[in-house]
Amino acid sequence: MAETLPVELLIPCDPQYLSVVRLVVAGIGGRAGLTIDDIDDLKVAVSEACTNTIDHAFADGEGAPQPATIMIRFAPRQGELRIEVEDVGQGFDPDRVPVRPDQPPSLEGGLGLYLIHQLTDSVEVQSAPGSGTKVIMTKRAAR
Amino acid sequence: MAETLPVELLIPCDPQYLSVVRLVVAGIGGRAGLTIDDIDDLKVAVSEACTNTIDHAFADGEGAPQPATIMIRFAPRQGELRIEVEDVGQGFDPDRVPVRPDQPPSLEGGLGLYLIHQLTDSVEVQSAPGSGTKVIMTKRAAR
Amino acid sequence: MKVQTKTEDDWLAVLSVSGEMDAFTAPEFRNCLDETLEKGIAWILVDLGEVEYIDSVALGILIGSAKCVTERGGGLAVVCNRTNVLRVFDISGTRELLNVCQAESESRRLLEQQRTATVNSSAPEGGQ
Amino acid sequence: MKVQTKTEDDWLAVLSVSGEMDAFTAPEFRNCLDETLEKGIAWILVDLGEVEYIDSVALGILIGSAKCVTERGGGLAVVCNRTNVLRVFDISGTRELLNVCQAESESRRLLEQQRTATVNSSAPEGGQ
Ligand SMILES: Nc1ncnc2c1ncn2[C@@H]1O[C@H](COP(=O)(O)OP(=O)(O)O)[C@@H](O)[C@H]1O
Ligand SMILES: Nc1ncnc2c1ncn2[C@@H]1O[C@H](COP(=O)(O)OP(=O)(O)O)[C@@H](O)[C@H]1O
Repeated sequence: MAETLPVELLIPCDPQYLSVVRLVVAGIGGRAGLTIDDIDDLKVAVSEACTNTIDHAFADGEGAPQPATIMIRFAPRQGELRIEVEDVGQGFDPDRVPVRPDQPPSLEGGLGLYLIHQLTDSVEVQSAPGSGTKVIMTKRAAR
Repeated sequence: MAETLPVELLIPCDPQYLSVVRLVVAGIGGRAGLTIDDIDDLKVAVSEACTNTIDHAFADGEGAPQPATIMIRFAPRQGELRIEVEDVGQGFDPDRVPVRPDQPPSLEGGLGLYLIHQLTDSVEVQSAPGSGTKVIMTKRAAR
Repeated sequence: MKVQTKTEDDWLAVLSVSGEMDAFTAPEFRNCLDETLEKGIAWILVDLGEVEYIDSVALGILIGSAKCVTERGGGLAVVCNRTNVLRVFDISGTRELLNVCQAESESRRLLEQQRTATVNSSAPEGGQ
Repeated sequence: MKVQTKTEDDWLAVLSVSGEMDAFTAPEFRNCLDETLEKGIAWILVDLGEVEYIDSVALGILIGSAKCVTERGGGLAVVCNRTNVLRVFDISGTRELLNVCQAESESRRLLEQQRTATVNSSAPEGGQ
């Protein structure tokens, strides 16, 4: 009973399923003991990561595998919920889109990763051109 | 645009995730144009199929793969929602547990498959001893 | 799912359930019932007014509970007026067995009548 | 998400939004705004009182809308009092830019003031 198996959700790269993803965030966040406020934060963070996949991962259809999907993995643990959003799209160099945690970015774009950083307790972006993207977010339950 | 890709949800064989499955049924059923009543029916039907996997698929731990999970696949189509609940457990012979659509079974058990038949528009049970189980349910949107 | 228990007039327990009653949560209902039985009360009104969902596991637990209280000389009635929940009672053909009523007053009256009948029949010569 | 548009006093349009405003639904808000602009109205009060969720795409569309109405000599203010939605405005630093107020009366007054100021400054010699 030390660790629970993750719940996995696979959706097409289509914004109409973002609301379904948020329902699952709410359901599993509740089971993991997160507060309503924490769940609200996670809903935005996870949606942003999914929207990034939809907008950027298969940008011009090139390199898009058949079919283009988003994999979201929910791993509730002792006192925290870890969520991974993964795609096998074109990837990017995370060092070239640095997020400054201290100030909001220009409003012309680039808000997504900033919100993800602000709304979770820890974020890791694993990506490289040509090899897909995985965003790993953790939210800890307040005690 | 003829057909949408399915949404897939993978949960551990654990009743605590049944409510998450129902949230997804509600979210996708809404997008597929089902009424609230139809969605309520589907919630019960899908929960019953998942509960069967939890109760019977890996009954005595034998043959249980590591890890034991339930795969739920949601395929919204023109005017209907098709949901598959699949496990790689021990399976059973569907002919030996016949469901009589005309009358409720004894109340000592055996209610699950009966409810699934009553609450959906069509059901197919693919199973055989030793080779896992797949229950395919379809609910059509009323017009 | 949550269950609240309230004892009335020393003979009746009202178990008010809210939320979803499924394979994960329904066993908790059975625990609450058993606590009530341990106090010597076997007349049970199960108020499902705030229950949004039940499935076959919940049904099974309600049926088991009804049998159990009957064996102890008591009775059980269910209050429910949500269409989707009533539908599960109807399809499974358990509405009569579980004394499902749509109004609380109705199920209360039903249990009172059953109790009067039981008391009268079990004490025929002690009758006043 | 749903949007209801109501025109008031020939100069102000109130766009009342409900539901979730995300990458799927927010473009529909922009459509409603464009319809209003086509009618020649460029003062917009966006009532998010019934909105449970917004994300960066919705923010981007609100910011684009604000720019657009300003270019046409109008203005935009947002009404919102849900904590989780306000939080997204705060973190993104867009509360001022979008004239976010917690009470409708406040945002209405704000737009009226801006309009008076605009009318006065754009017609300095026609002043009475
Ligand atoms: N899943 C992804 N696949 C490819 N590129 C991505 C992905 N996620 C983010 N990026 C890159 O990182 C940049 C910054 O993302 P973000 O902060 O969300 O802002 P925005 O989406 O508004 O550009 C994007 O413009 C894109 O180049
Ligand atoms: N996923 C499954 N894996 C193995 N056996 C199953 C599965 N689903 C159903 N069964 C078999 O079919 C029988 C009837 O199922 P059901 O109608 O749901 O009633 P119950 O679960 O109350 O027995 C079960 O007792 C079990 O033997």
